[in-house]
Amino acid sequence: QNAVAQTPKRGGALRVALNSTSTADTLDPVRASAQGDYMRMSTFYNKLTVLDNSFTPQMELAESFDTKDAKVWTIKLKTGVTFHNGKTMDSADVVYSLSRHVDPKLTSRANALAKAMIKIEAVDKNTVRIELDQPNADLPAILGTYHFVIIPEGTTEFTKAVGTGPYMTEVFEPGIRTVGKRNPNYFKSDAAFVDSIEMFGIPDENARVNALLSGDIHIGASMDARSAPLIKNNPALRLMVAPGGSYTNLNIRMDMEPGSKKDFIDGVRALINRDAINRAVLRGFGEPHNDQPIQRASRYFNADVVPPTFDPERAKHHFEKAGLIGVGIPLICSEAAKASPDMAMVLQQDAAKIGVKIDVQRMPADGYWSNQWIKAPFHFGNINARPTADILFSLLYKSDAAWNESRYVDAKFDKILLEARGSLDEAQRKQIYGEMQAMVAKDAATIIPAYIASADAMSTKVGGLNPHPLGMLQGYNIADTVWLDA
Amino acid sequence: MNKRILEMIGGRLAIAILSLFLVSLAVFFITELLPGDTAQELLGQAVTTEAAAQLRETLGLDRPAILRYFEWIFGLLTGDLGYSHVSDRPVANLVAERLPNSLTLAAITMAITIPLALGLGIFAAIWKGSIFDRAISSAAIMLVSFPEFMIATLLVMWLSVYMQWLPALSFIPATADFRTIVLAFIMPVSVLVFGSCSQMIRLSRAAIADAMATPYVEMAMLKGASRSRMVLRHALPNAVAPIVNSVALSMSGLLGGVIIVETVFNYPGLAKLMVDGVSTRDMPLIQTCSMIFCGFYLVLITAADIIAILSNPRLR
Amino acid sequence: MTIHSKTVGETLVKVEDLKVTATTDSGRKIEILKGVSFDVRRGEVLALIGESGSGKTTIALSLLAYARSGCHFSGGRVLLNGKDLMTLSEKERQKLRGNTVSYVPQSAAASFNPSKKIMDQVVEVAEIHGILDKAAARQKAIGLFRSLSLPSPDTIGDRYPHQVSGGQLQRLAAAMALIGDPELVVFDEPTTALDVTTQIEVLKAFKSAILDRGMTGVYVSHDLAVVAQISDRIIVLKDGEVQEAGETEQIVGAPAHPYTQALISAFEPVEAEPAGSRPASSAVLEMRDVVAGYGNVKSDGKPHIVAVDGVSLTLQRGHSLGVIGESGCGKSTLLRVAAGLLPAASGDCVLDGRPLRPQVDARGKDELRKMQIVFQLADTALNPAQTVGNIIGRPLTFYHGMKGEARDSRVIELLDMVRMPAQFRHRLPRELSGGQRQRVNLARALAAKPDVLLCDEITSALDTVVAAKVLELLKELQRELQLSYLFVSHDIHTVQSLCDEVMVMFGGRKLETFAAADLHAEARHPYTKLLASSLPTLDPTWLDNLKQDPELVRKFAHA
Amino acid sequence: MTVSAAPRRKLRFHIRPIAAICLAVVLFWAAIALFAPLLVHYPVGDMVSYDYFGPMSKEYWLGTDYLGRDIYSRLIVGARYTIGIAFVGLILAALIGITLGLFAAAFGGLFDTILSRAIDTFVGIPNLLLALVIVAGGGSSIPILVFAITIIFFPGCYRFTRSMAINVNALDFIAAARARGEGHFYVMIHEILPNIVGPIMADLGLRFVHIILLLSGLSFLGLGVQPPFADWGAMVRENMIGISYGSPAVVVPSLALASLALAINLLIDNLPQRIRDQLE
Ligand SMILES: Nc1ncnc2c1ncn2[C@@H]1O[C@H](COP(=O)(O)OP(=O)(O)OP(=O)(O)O)[C@@H](O)[C@H]1O
Ligand SMILES: Nc1ncnc2c1ncn2[C@@H]1O[C@H](COP(=O)(O)OP(=O)(O)OP(=O)(O)O)[C@@H](O)[C@H]1O
Ligand SMILES: [Mg+2]
Ligand SMILES: [Mg+2]
Repeated sequence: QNAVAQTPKRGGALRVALNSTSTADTLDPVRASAQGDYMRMSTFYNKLTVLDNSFTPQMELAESFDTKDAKVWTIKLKTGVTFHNGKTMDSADVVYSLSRHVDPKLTSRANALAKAMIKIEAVDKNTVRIELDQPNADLPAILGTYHFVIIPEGTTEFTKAVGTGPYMTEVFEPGIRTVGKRNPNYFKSDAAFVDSIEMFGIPDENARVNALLSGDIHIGASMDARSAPLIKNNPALRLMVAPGGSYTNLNIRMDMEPGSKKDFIDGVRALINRDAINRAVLRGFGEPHNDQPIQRASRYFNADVVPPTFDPERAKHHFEKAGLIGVGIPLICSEAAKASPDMAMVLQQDAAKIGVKIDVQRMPADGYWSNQWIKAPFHFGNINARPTADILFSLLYKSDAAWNESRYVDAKFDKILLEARGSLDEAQRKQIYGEMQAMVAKDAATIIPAYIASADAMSTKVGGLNPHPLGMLQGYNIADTVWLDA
Repeated sequence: MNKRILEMIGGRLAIAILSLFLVSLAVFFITELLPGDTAQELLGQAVTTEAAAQLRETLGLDRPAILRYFEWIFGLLTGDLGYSHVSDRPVANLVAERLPNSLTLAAITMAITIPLALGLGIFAAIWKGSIFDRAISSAAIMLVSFPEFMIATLLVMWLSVYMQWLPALSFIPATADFRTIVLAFIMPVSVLVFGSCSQMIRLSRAAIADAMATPYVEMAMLKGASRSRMVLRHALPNAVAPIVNSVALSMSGLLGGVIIVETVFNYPGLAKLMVDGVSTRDMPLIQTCSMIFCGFYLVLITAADIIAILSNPRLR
Repeated sequence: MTIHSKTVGETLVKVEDLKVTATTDSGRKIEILKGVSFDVRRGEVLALIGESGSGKTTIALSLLAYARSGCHFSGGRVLLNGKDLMTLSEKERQKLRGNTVSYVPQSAAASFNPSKKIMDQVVEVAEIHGILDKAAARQKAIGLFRSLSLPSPDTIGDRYPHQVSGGQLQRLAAAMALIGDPELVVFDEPTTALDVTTQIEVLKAFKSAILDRGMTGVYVSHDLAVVAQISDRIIVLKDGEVQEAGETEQIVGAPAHPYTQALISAFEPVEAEPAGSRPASSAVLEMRDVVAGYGNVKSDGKPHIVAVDGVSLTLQRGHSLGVIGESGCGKSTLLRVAAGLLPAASGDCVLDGRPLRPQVDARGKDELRKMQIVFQLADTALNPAQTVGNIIGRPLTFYHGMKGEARDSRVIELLDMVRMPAQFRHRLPRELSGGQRQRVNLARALAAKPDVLLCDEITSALDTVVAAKVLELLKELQRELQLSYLFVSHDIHTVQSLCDEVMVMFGGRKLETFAAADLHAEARHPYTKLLASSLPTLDPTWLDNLKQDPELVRKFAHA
Repeated sequence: MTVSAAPRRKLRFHIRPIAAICLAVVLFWAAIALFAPLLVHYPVGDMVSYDYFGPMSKEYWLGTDYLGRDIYSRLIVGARYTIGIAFVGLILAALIGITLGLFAAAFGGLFDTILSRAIDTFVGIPNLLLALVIVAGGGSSIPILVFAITIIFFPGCYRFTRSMAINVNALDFIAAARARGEGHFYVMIHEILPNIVGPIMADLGLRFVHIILLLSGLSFLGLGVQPPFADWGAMVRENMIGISYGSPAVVVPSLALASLALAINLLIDNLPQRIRDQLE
């Protein structure tokens, strides 16, 4: 922890190992979908805003965001920012960059969010106006998410990233490595400390730990709990645990058997041993949660919503009422939903003790999202951290949302969701989001036992990094702040 | 070289080409059977039926398999390895990045394994029944009895983590000097050498032992030849065919069969590329990699066959 | 008394109470040589004779201070020029081999390295021992080739072993043995693998080579007649022990030991009954214009390799028809065609007046039953994984549906028929001797109750004494069961002693057929005469007096 | 011709001590696999202790693993998976391979040529990759693993059986059976098979080792037997981190794996000479 307090040093070649890599690796913002892609986005490009530790947007390439109705926004850009190729960034580049996500032909991964921008236009060289289909106070936060990086107008080739970011592409080999060297003309002065950053994937946990132990790499992302003691015992290494990141949830479809029986849902809720899951499954790399999607770190978190207690007796009572004692209940899980097989095992063991038979069915990770998730009556899912409460609620709980995992339907919920979205009044938003958290925790049949922490291991020589609720490696954004103690 | 030899070599080549064609059929239609497809994998969590269907259409995946097969084969013949929609790059580029790595690893391994294994095998045969022979044979058996990943991991534990002599990754930094490169190759090559050596030692020793049991070697002995002369001048030339065959077989896995080594040492080779391809359902990539592996196998086996033919004086 | 005059000098080799023990896989020890003693004097040729497995090769190799792997010297001494070979170091042994003592192997074809040129192998001895430089060694080798009357002596050395014939290879092996001017040459059955016509050529070459050099030799063979031509003294071996030793004349003319007597008597050809003395009956098997061979059928309807070319024959019921000819002339192929194992390309087989389908699958069970084939090598003709009882019992079950008790008692009867005790039915083939195996082979054929037996060289692999017993048995069975034999052999004596009629084949064609008793009658085909005259007799002067038409020999012998 | 006429006595197999020891090891593991349910102390999936990578103790004979599960019990059940899957896969591969091999040898001709060519194409694809593709396609369930093993290993069995059978098929006793009018099946089962079972069994033994190693390789890549169950390879993998603590969790299954593979290899290497001769 010492290094963090010290002042940043310049220089050094940083080597970072992520936990995945594939030939699908990309530098194209519309295609970015994996952790490595997000890392590359923040290393080579900048966005209009960045999200801080409480998900509050801070200005990056934008100077300011202005709106009266949350529908039409005027964005002033910073001046004098240049791309790696020497071109000066202006409003045309922003319009081009954002419009690519709207274009259905480019099948942007952020299209669901971007398509709300029905008009994106340059007012002058340094001003952009965006019109939304309906009011949304979160636009500055949305534009702070991974995809909305700014590229020069007309870019279609992405074998090299040309951005405004702290590093410039030196090597990009999908599935192998990405190397960036410091951008000498970076517009932030007190940032980008190391000379070069090399990123690659070591999917095998052991290999990652060994590489760290042998000093081959400086940072190993996303360590498993079982490696933690090893890292903690090594004086040359430290562990950075970020409590948030993602959660694995247990979904019961309320429009299907057996979820259509309220008693089944209540029974399962009482049978979830949050303590055991945290201790045995997540080994402390988690944070018990209260069945709603907003993280503790969020400024909107409602601490009054308490998680249900583990109570096998009550659960048994409910299962009896539902007539489900001794009946085999299939539960679908997969490695694709992190830790879900282990959680399923815990549930299965507890259920067996009260005579409830849960058939854990482990599905292959391949195709899980298209074939099992949401479709099965009783299954696990996994949701990555999202920057705004609005995104989480509208994506996962709104009555007509495609990803409404438990088919939760509540007209009032839908109404206040829109209300909060359009409101520019922080206090009102906080109140509404608090209320919505209580609603889904009680009524939606999505059980969120814990937020899963992400833990990155690194050499004690690495400085400048802090846990971020968006997940590992400071929310995939280390390039600005990281430095090496030679 | 006479007509008969040319005919036989021609036959081998024809068989190799036929096999390659059969392989292409098998590869294409087996990959067709994989559940899920590129469209679904590309869209990930965001998949919906309509979106997938639309993407499939843009990617041309909705056309009949036969048609796509012939397009693919035609492409291969004209040097077009296909386009990976997953990575949005031509497969040729992807392969070009990895193939040199894989070939380097395979070449270094071969360069060490073949002389080492044959040498040990031949000496074991010369001194058959001696302590040396027994030690070599036992070592060979020990090595084939331990899973590759165990050997690899133990090496890393010992040489990298504790001793800190060698890097744990064979992933050579972009700015590596010669020394770094050599150090990086030591462990993966050792693991591969261990794996392929033992097989080859056993086979070459057996092949020579077979030849040693022939009356003409006994005759050489009765002419007063020393044991090494018997092995080197009489047995070895007649054991060329089985030895070359065993070499080819042991070496054929060095491109595609090294997935464990590539994983443990994080070496960017073709095997991992193909495994990636499988998990992202990148069909053109899987198909091309499979073809490369089978092609490599066929080249080696055919070369071994041809050497065997050429080494047979009855055909000269 | 030997015909050729040479000076027989002092003792060169002295073998005293030599014992060799072999260790089997199961760790059991077997004494192969149980104390053998003899002397070889300088300038003489000593013959070792005995049945297969009697230890001849073992003795021969011990003269080169070598015991095959699995065997070791367990006692006695072998003195060469007074030096005990058993006490030599491996280095000294190497120096001895090829240089002082050299070896001519039984099968030169197997003893030449297939991947090296002949010349390189012949001069290797000189190279190993540093006797001569390369060019001189080559010159000497060419001289030897010439003196062994090899064709084109200057260039034959540049060929590979597969490019010369068996007889030539055998002589080349002799050249290889002689190049180091050894004091002692050991010949290990150097002519056994050759055709009779070829054997004569090789024997002649050897004999003159021996005479020219006044060499000391040890000549190993199982054929008394061959040995009689070339040796001064003979030692008779059986089961690793010396039975009798003596001058050639004495052994051949007046054998003292009962075993030697048995050997000699087995050698005497039994004159066949005149064909006319047996009533001619109906034909049981006829083959007409059979063409058969191997490989794909060509456009002219003939196979790629034609092994049998337009052969016709008739076998009378209760009679035996002998087929003779040199190796590779198509005898076995003919039998395989008859048995349906190799469908003829054209021509017919007629059994009992009814034409047979060419393919065995297409023939009826009863047709198959009537004609049984007995193979040459009993080793491979019996399934090593089945007991004798099962082997003989299977045709009983297959053709006659016999099971259990009935089958068992019939197996015992059959064993009895071939003079074997009943308890042998529990044995596996490898637990039987060669002669016993051949009997089982025969009993299996008899189990089918056949009319015709197709016998493919069934006595060729057996020792003379044993072979004579099997032939005797065949005759008895023919009398008892009215069997007809189609009997293939390369040995004219065997055929003559068993058969009523003899057919001579050469190069896949039938040359002639005649009554066995008339073999020596005039107007025979010249090749038949050559065959008949090429068989050595026990007369030691036979080889020297032999006159053969060189034209004929060139035409028919492949030496 | 040098055929010995001397009567020979039945050769008894001489069992070398090392072979006996190896046989004992193999039988030991086989017995463990067979009687696994009777031997376990705790259900395999139960997290019996919060002390992960626990040392050997009275309750947990071989310590606990990374999740605090009893290694002894997992090892016992792991034996079942490792040996069971490999064995079933091997049996299936052997059944298919041997049957086809015998057919090819007995029928010969075009049937043989086509079959051999087709099967040869399989051999060109590296084993582990083929397994990966199959497991990726079918999901990592036990039937799929067995299927993958079958697919991967039957060509080898086929080729071996075929080459052995073709040698036997050329011998005269087969011709004798054919001349007698026996059908292909009789020839295959009664005449050819008994003469090649020895080497085939030995070959299958070697293949068994390969299968075990392949399975452990698959498990190492996370595609083998799925949790909470585990074969030995998976146990090694999931506890690999424990190696730094010298935990029995990783040492024990490694030793189990190596002991079984080594025992089988050595056993085959010390087989009676007669079978080995045919093997080479
Ligand atoms: N390595 C060995 N291990 C065990 N027994 C052996 C070995 N070599 C030879 N024998 C046995 O020793 C005996 C004598 O063998 P040898 O080769 O000397 O006989 P031979 O008289 O030359 O026979 P042939 O005429 O068949 O060549 C035979 O019974 C043979 O089976
Ligand atoms: N399977 C085969 N394929 C090709 N050619 C063959 C085959 N079997 C035999 N031949 C050839 O056919 C000819 C006749 O062979 P066959 O076996 O009938 O001779 P044989 O007279 O029985 O000789 P031997 O006395 O040596 O047994 C020979 O030239 C031989 O090389
Ligand atoms: Mg012999
Ligand atoms: Mg023949």
